[in-house]
Amino acid sequence: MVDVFNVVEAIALVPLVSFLLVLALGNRMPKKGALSGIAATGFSLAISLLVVLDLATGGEVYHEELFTFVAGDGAGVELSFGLLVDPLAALMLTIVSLISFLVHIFSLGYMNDEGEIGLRRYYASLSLFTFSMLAFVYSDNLLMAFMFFELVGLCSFLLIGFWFREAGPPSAAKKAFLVTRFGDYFFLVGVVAVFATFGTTAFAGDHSFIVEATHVLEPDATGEMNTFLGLGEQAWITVVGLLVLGGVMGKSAQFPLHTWLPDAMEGPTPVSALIHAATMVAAGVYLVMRMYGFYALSPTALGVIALVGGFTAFFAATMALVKQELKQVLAYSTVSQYGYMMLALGGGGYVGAVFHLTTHAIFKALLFLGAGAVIIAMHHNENMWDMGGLKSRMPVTYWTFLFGSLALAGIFPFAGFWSKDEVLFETLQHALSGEPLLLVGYAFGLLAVVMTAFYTFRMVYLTFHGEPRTDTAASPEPIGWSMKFPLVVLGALSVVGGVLNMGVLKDFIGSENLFLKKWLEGKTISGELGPLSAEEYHHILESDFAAGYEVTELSPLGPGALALVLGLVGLGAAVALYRAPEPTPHMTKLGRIRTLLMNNYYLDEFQVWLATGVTAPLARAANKFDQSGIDGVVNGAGSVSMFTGERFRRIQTGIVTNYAALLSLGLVLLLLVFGFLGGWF
Amino acid sequence: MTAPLEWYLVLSAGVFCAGLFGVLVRQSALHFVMAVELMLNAANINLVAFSLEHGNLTGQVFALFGIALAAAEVAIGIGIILVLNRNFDDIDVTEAVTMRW
Amino acid sequence: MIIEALLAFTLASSMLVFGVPDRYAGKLATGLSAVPLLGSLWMWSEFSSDGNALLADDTVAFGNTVDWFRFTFDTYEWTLQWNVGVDGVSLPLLVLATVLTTLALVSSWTPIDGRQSQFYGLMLLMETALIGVFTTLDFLLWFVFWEAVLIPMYFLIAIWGGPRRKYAAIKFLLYTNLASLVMFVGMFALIFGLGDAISTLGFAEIAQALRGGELSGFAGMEPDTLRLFAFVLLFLGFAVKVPVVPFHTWLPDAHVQAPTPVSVMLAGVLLKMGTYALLRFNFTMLPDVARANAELIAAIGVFSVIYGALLALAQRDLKRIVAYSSISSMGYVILGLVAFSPHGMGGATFQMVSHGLISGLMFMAVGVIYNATHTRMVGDMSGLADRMPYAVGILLVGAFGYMGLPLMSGFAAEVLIFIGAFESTVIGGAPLFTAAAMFGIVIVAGYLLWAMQRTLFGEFAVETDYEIGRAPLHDIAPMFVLIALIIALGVQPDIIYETIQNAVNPLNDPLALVVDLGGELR
Amino acid sequence: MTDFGTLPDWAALGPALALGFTALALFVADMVYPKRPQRELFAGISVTGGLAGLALSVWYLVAGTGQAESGGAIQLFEGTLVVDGMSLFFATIVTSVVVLVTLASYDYLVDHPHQAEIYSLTLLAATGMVMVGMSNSFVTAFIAIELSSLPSYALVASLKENRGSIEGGLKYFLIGALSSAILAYGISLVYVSTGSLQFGAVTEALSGGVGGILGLGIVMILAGFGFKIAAVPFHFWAPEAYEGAPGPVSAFISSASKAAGFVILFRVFVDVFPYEVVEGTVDWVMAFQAIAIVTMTVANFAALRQEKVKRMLAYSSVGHAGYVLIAVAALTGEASGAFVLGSGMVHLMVYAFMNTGAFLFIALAEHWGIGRRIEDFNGLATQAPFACGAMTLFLLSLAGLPIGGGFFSKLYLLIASVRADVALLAVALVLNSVVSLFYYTRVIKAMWVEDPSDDLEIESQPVGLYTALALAALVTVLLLPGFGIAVEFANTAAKLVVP
Repeated sequence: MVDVFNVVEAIALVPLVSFLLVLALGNRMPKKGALSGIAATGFSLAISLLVVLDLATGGEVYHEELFTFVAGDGAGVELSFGLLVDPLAALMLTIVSLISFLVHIFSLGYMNDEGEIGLRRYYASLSLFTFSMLAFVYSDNLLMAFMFFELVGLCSFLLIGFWFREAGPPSAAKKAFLVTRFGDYFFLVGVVAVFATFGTTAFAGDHSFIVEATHVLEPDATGEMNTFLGLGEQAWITVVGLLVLGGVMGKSAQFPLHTWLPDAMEGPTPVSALIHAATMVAAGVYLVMRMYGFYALSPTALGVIALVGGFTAFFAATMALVKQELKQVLAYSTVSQYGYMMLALGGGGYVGAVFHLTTHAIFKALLFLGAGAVIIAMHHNENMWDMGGLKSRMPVTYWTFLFGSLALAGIFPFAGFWSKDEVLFETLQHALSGEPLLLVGYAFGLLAVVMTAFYTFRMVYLTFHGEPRTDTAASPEPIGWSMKFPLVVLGALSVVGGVLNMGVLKDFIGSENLFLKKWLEGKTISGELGPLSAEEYHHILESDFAAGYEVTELSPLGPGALALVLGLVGLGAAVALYRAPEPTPHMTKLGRIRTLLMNNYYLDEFQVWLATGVTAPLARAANKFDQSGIDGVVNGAGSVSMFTGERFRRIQTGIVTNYAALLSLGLVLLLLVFGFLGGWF
Repeated sequence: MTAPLEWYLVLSAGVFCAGLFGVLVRQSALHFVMAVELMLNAANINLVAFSLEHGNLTGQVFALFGIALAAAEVAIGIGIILVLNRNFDDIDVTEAVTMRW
Repeated sequence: MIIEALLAFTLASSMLVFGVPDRYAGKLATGLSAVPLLGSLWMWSEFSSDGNALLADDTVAFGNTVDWFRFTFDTYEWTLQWNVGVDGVSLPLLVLATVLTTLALVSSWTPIDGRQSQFYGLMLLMETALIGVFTTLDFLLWFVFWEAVLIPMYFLIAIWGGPRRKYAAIKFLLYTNLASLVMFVGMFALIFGLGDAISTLGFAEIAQALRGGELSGFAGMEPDTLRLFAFVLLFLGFAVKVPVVPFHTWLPDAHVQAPTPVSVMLAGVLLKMGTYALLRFNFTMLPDVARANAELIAAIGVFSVIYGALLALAQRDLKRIVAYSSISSMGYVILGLVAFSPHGMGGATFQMVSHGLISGLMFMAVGVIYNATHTRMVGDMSGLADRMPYAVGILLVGAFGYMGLPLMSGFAAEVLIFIGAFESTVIGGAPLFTAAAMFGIVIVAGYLLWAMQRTLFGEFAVETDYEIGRAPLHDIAPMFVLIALIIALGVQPDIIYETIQNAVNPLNDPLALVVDLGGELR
Repeated sequence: MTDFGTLPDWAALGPALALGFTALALFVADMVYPKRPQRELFAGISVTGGLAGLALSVWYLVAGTGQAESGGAIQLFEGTLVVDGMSLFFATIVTSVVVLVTLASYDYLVDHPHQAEIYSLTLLAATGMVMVGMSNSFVTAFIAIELSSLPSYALVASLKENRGSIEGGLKYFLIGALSSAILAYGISLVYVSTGSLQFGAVTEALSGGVGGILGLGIVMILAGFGFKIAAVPFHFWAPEAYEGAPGPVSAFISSASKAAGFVILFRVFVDVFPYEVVEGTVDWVMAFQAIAIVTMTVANFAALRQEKVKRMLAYSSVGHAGYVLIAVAALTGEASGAFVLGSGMVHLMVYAFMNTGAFLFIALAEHWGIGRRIEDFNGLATQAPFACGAMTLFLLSLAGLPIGGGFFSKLYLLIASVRADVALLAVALVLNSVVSLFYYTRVIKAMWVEDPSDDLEIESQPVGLYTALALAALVTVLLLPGFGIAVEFANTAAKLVVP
């Protein structure tokens, strides 16, 4: 069999080719370029699966430099592009290409059949999006990661603003780019700092900055690094870590930079699915996983991550409780779910985070595509209060959507249950050994579980159950196979996804059957995964020179049961409240609080104020100063000269006698001056 | 008998200043020219007097040249004053002020 | 001799173009300008020397030196030379100049609708001067071309410019002329201070003498004082050209009033003259002063970045926005130069080229939109993407290039500058300066996206009663060329960056200064 | 190199003689055709004479007559006349101006009743100016100055029906007479205290000590020269005279006569009253520094707001007197005399061409009768691109942009003042040249940028004026690359004068 790694570059490059093709002659292509996109992503998916297979059956981690970006000429640092395909990357590649593949197919129904215009732009952007994300995933150094991170941002800008003729989408696109840009600013500072500190930004290899940092902190300090601003080594590492974290919080929509994500719903729904499940938002969390060994060195950084994650999970869930638009609810649930992943990462639950990322990718994509189907059926009306009773009219959508919801709510035995449980459990494990920050995060997490289940099923019931509340709901537009197929696939996956890592039952099935854990620990591959393996991470986490976490041994069953119960409580509440032919909007009873939640705690207003209320006036002031102050001086010099000129001309009175007088005066003046100087008299 | 040289200097200075005074106060072009002549002659006084003192003729020669040039100057001057009179119907030097500033 | 040939040919062709009837001028000039373009590209392909032309001998490529006239003074006798040649710093800028000129000429076909022969003649005249500026290596000779640039520029703005063109043109002329004279005084103070140490006014000789510490006092100033004095005068002189805040106010007026192709040249090449001169004079000849005052200079650069970006944020005229953002981008160059670290100087030089291309692209795109809508005001138009997809697409590309989107040259330049500045050992507290400057990338995204959203997207509406149609091919084509270049340099900066680095890296080595004068070396 | 054994010494006066005899020849020709003026003949004679003078002076200059390498200055008539590099250099300037002006007059005087007189007066004045450069004694100097002045008065007033011309002539004459009186008195005082008028002898006599009388004399002489070069405060005649005079005449006196004033000023102050000797009594370097700064500032700023192009140029020429004065103002102990003086001389050389050209363009405008205000020039380039191109060239070169020799000569003066370490001088020069750039560009803007008024159109393209313009422009441009040669001559010539 041909070594799959010879073509691994193609995973990202093929979508790029498709992008160029569509861009060049999209309008002349069948389905306006959809097919080429499908083909490309399908190809990527195939290769990724082969890679996974290979790694699962004792292949080797693939790490190689592709080309040199800036040689540095011996004097400066070298900037280069390279490939790193380890288990984590392979898994992520598969997820991304899978979701993207399905989204392409779904788009056939969602965009083409609806007769949208500008499809060439749409599919070109989709392909570029896929390319950027895939390249980001297998990039082997921080700089390359940043570059494709930015490109991902660009594509989301293009796709969110796809319907540029309306007012909303362009503004949402701008917001998305700006807010993430703000995060990326810190990220870039971080990248530059890493360069300046370690002279390299490689993730893997014997001299990756992660390894260097570890060696520096190890008791027998063998590594080398520069520190700046007179900070100690661990402190500086923390600073760098937090800087990079800025980018993560922007892209993964963590508080307080989450505001762009709900607005991003302005984009076509398939795009939302892509952004939320696998690409843009996932990128942030993936970055933390990618350089987890680095974060593991700094307890402070981890604490911040956990706290931010936990709080976001809770905070976003509260807002999801009251939303009326289908996609809004999903959007906030995304924010909340990524909060979980951050919580896990901060809490030392590397495996759990990856697990949740995987399952979430599946069921969230499913939910969005389902929502997309509903939206098509409802003629782009997203308000859940105008729906109801769709259950009988679009069964496929209903059942798949239900599975997705159960997964999201974390109900046994759906995928979400296993992963969310892993997250909470691992956090608790480390929290109990005296990590107050983690404990707080864990508490937030638990609260969020209830609310998640609640708003999920509020959504389900409002949408599908009861009586149709509008005519469109009574006779929804039927949807085609191209939309059903992805739903079915994802539905199936979200049922069985949990088998990857049934951590709760590890006492029964034995930890050798925790496939994901083994996978990430590099047990399946031949050769050592070394500093990239989950084992190594835990080792670092628990060593004193680094985070210094300790594990409190306790059975996973207890916490698992607790989470499940809470979930069921939330679910039950939702069912109780909204299981009626004509459900009543209970949330209005919340009154003030509801308004607050509806307005997302006025955070958007706050950010808008930062822009228009602070920056803009400042700019105007600067402009005024520039025009009147600086330029005033310049022009003032001109007018002064003019005035002087006017005065000087007046000396020339035209009367010759005055001339004679002035002449003699000048002479006398000279005489006097030199008389005194020369001492004539 | 010879007068002390300083007297000559004083005299010429006096004449010069008289001329300058005339230049400054007289408005008629003719008077102006006359005043200038006075100043030139002041120079001549010095030259002649000190030519005696220094015992060389340079001064006197220059004085002669000076007189001749003064004559030429007056000639040109009169000519200009004539056309001035023709164009401005007056020889008042302060009248001709079409060009100023 | 190739350089002489280019100069002579360009001059001759400008004279020729002055002569031909208006309707042929455009095409003819464009055709003629292809020759210097190809010539410079040939030079590029043949170029093989490395090192900095000012620091070491036999680093000059295509060099040629002929005695011009003697310049006797007191006991000194300096020979003024016709002294031309290029190295890794000047060659990229030379190519930039020729490329941009040709493209600008093509982009003039539409907007320039009167007195064409004069216009194109002047453009070629300016190209001649620019070639001269980037290839001459003798101070007085260089100064001839440096000043000569002003003449065609004045006419180009004053005749073909916008409503307030006369004001803008004269402001530009007087301001830059004053600056040049100030700089000239400073330079000659140095030259007199060197006295017998030099036998010509060649850059290399002056630079080596100064770095060799052969400066003796002049006019009652101790060598150190003289160095500082000269450095300040030179910096002032070039700061106007760059422009560095607060000497920038001529720029927006000139940019806004000038016709599109002229703005392209102005932003693309003329501003680079300033930074090029800073690099050649202040940072090569008097590095010790620069190092001693690194924090101050860096602060000036950072301030230019942020202040320029803020000003851009307050503008409504698309052209003004781009103009002010040029100030910002030049601020990065200053920061990179003063870093005296491998990627700092190189990145700064790379940024000169990159910004030349990107700003050229932006001005062309705005120009195309202006040709169609006859307005540049944000708010007078919206939803243009609906009617002129190509122009808008290009404008977007340019905008993202300005924001430093990866895989475009702007990103490479900026990230290199940032790395260089961050790890600079010369600037105290370098990380803070760098971080402050980097915040510019957020503001730039802010105002550009704001302007894009208002003008390009939303429902189509234009305040003017003109028929908005797609732009003709010859308006679009040059921009595609620029995009290709920008992306090429963004994906593989080493195309030119290696050459640049070879030339600037020697400047970073403090040991290259034989003795330590004026402030301790850091 | 010609060996000068072959020619008698008096041949060194060649340039002056050529001009003088041409003047006489013109009188003769006029007598032969008293009634109908012979334009071609008169113009032909004068141009030929001018060319002859020019040829001789250039030849001598190149051959090295009176230069160090060929036995030093040639003294004639008991050393009352001297021919050396400097006098020949200025003879070259004057004669070239004469050629240009007479060429232009051919068209300008087309229906003037007394053409021969004008030509001959021009040539006589030119003779005087050349003689000024050659004079080596106060006597000859005074005579030569008068010989150059008196015809100039007449020339300025030569448009008898034109009030402006008369007024200008009158003012020029009155102030001139006053100044020459002052000069004469100053000279007499020098005689009083030294007992001789021959330059060499005076210098020797100085060694006996310098008294107040002499100081008085020196200052008055300075004033007299100040009138000739139109330096503030002795410049008041200049704006009116230049504005009122016929175009070619303005060109002539603003370029040649100024040059003549400067040559004698250089000679007398650098040579006769050596700084180190008279410093104690009259610190003339300081005096010139003050005068130079005041002159350039007052003149350039006054020029800012002029409406009439010609008057503006008049002020600019006053301003240039200020620039050239740097040549003596920068003669401080440090500076290299040869270089500083040479810079002044070479600036006068370049100035002679660009300034004459500019005034000749005004003459052309007057010939076309398109008015004198700047607005009247609006859009002129659409009608006469060549002439306007030439004018633009002159103006930019006057402003010191690198399109003509003016660029280098001004920079040399700047270098000189930097070297002399007179900060104020350098600052004034920089600021003023920027200011001047502004008002020069006003004219350029009018010609090229503004739209022509409807009634503007040019009927003729006079050959003489155009040739003159073309020549002036050509030389101005050539002086940019060829600046080295010019400055070589200036420096060598200056070396001989500077002690």
